[in-house]
Amino acid sequence: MIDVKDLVVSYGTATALEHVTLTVRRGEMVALLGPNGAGKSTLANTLAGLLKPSSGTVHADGRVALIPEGRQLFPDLTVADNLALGGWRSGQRDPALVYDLLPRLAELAGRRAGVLSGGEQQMVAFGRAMMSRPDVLVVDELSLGLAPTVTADLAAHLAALNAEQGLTVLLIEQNARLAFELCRRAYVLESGRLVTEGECAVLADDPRVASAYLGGAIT
Amino acid sequence: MLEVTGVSRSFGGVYAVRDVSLSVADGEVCGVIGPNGAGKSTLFNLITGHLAAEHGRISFLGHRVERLAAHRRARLGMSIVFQAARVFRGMTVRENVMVGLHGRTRAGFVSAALRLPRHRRDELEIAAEASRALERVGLAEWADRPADLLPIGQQRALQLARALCARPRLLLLDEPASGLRGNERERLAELIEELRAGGLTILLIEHDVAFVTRLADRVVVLDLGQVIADGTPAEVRADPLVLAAYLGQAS
Amino acid sequence: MIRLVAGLLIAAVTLALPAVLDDSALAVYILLGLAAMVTVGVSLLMGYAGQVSLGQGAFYAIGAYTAALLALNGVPPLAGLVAAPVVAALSALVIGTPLLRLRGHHLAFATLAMQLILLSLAGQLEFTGGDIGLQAIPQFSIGSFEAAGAATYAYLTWAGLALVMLVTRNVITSRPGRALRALATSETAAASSGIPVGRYKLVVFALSAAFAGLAGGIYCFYTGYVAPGSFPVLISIQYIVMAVVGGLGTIWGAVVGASAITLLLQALNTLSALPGMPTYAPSVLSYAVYALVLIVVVLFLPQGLLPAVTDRLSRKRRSTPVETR
Amino acid sequence: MSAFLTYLLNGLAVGCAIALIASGLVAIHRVTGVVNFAQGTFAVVAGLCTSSLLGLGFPHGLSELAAVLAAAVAGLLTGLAAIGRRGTTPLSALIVTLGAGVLAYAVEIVLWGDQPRSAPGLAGSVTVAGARIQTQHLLVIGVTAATFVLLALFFGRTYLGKALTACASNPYAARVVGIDVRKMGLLAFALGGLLGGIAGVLVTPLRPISFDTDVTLIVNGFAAAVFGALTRPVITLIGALLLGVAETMAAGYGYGSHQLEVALGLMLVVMIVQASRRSAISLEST
Repeated sequence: MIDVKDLVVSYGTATALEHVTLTVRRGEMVALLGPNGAGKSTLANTLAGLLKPSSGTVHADGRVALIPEGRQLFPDLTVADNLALGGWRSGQRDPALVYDLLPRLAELAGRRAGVLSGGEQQMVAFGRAMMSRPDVLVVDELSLGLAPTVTADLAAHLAALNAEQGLTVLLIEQNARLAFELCRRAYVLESGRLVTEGECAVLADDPRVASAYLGGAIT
Repeated sequence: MLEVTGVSRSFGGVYAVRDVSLSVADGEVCGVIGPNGAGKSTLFNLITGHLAAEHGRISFLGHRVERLAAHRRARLGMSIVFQAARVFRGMTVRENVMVGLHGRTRAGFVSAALRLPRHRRDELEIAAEASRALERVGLAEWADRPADLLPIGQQRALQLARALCARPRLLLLDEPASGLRGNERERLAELIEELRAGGLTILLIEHDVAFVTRLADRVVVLDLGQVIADGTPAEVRADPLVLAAYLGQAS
Repeated sequence: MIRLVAGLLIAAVTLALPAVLDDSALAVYILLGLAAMVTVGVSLLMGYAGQVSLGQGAFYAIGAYTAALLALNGVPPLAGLVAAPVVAALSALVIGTPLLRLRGHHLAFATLAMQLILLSLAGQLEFTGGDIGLQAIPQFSIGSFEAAGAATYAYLTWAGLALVMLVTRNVITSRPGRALRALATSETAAASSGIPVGRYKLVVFALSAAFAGLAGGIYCFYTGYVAPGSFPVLISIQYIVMAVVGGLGTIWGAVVGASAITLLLQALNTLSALPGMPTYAPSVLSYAVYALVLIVVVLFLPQGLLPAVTDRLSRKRRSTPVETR
Repeated sequence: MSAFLTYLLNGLAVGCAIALIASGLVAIHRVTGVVNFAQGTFAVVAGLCTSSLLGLGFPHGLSELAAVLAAAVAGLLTGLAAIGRRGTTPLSALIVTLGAGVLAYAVEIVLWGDQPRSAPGLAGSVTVAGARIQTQHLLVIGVTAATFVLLALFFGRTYLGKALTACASNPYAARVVGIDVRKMGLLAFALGGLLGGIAGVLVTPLRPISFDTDVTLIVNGFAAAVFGALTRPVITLIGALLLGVAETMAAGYGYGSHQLEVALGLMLVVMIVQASRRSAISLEST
């Protein structure tokens, strides 16, 4: 599970997150929505231990893996090497571990990561995160810059992992529609603060969600 | 006033901006929107001269500018407010704004080193004008503080004051609302409305659709490096391509 | 008011010192002033305009050779002294045009390479006297007045330093100075304010070279002798150390840094001349001091000595806790 | 013709030594972003150590090995100073490595004095196609070739080598998967010391080495490394060999006094050409 209490993160004079409190229960898949610059990636990096909280606490059960925004692969290395390095923490170095899960990766194994398409790169990033045998997966912008069919394919894998293996997932998304499809519950972040939270079915009609995204411009 | 025709730019074989054309008429507020990664910042850099276009023409006030250096374009009357806080460190707020007057003054190294009368006169005028600009954006009381200690909202306002000091013909704003809180955003919107009322031409590049549709006369929508819509805010809002780009595919 | 008193006090001490110091102390005093002159330029270049030069010693050498060659060929010394900074600045314009396209460590190595090339040429060309250099340079004179004693050179040096500091102060607090400080933060944003970034970097490079050239000119008349060996690469590194120790981007910091290092080395020299010290003691101690001072200051006092001290003082005065980080 | 061949092979040997220095620079720069000014120092340390150890009667092989390890330790210490403290920018780190190099002067003078020292290498010479080549030159070429092959295997085939490449390729992503980028940086510094040490051990029998030989070494090494934009080992190797041959030819055909100018001039031209292809905005936004 993920338990974030009263989290504040700031860089110099700028505060990226202000008193954020959220929980993701074991085996749950929860969405975190918000427009650009809301502080979503800051939260992702803090959960992954790459940023230190200025105050408040972040707690996660077991190993946390992050699929960072923009994939962030090692472009000069092959797919197999990218995957192998994903196992740095777990000591698991054989990329075959995730080939069952994402068979497409086996076909790509020998290619350099930098030359892959966006969808393939996201698949590698997904596989790399799974190499560490995580208990908690934080996905930052799964759909960013990807064609809809590719996103749907990745989303299906994610949903399957959550349903079948009980992986705890925090899905950070700008694409509200995708998040509402995948998750039952969501939080909405705007300008570093949580503005609302609740069941996706309810949130979809919440004017605050539309406002966070489009300022009510598109109805 | 600004005419961009068929401009392209790629990075490592991938087009960030591809065959983009747009025009901004005198006195108009033109908004450019698009989701993350649509090529907005690249387009901005191409127009201002911080990146060279691979193809296409850019003309500004009747001059062909696509080969001019950034500072030459600035002197023709383009002023910029960057998204990233590019305030000058180690300088006070007032000094930062005084830099904005660089293109309109002449005193060089020699007259500065020798403190010629002309230099003194220039300095007094520059300082006075900078103070007026700070007044206008509500930063007068911060004038003598180090600029890099300002909160982000005020850094944005500072950049705006610096840009205005150059008496631009065209003001380019790169995501001016990003990172701002609700009330700061409101103040910025009011300021832009005031400038529009004063007849300034503005090109507003923004992620926040609401912010743009409120202020712009016309909106251009970019997605994956290309223009997918161009029209009034109402027209753009109703465009199914735009909805798909922002909210993902309809399920 | 306090600043005025302090200024007058400093001026009075500066003027009084040459009259009371003996010759060996005067030599230190003169070399200190010359080093400070070059260091002000380095501080201007690195601290205000954000450009690194590991070859400032080259311009010092150019100034020295210029003045020496002119004086040896019968040109009045005053004209030679004026020509020294001018030629140094012109060389900087020529060298800087291609070099200043470089940034960061590339610029650092390129300026170092420039100095190595110039030194190697000076050591091989005939008109520069090869490795032996130029000797028997006439004393400095203006009309019939000839500088006979070290005290005159001390006044000349410190007058030159005062000039350099005044010019620097005037430049940095004005339109071109603001432009320089702006481009040190962001060349992009500076260009967008209409600043011709390339030209300004070139001018500040030339200005700092002129300061070094002036110091070199005075140096050649004072010692009466120049050779490639007088301008090792270490001398350029020494100016960086002085500028960094004093605090980059402060005029007084450059002087404080130059004084601190010069006096420290002098003290060590005295120490290593004591009976029982090994013969290599002077060089070992000076290398160790340069190195340790440089490392410690860069890592622990990145702002430099003077700003660190004044910060602490003003903080105490305001007694407001300032958050670090 | 045989003179030409002699110069060519001698030049290749000189180029190999430069390549070893340069590859150390590249290894460190790729992983840490720092240009290590003390790279020449590592070679000097190793060279001086060898001469002492051999002088004390230790056998060949053992002496050289110990000297190379000493250089690796020097690399690690330099790395600790340069990147050990959080928040040191690459340019500050460059100045720290400069300081480390000067500090080494003091240590070296205390231990070895300020006179150049040499060490016996492989004696004798062989004749290839009419050209007389010193055996030591052949040794230099052979060891360098072997070193580059081992380096390629290390970076391309081992898990640790890939982790180092990962840090160079995308440091943020390296942190995401849990690699300690700082530790990897220190490892790169140690590796740089090792490579510099090998160069020093090989060169000392050819040219006597003294505490301040490091300036020539680092300048040549940097010149070669800029050919490969400080990141690409193979182009660096080619650049180093070209440089070595060009310098040796210049010396052989009577322009010996202009060796340094040749190297430095080439370096400046390459850097300036490379710089003209970069724009300010791309440097500032990263």
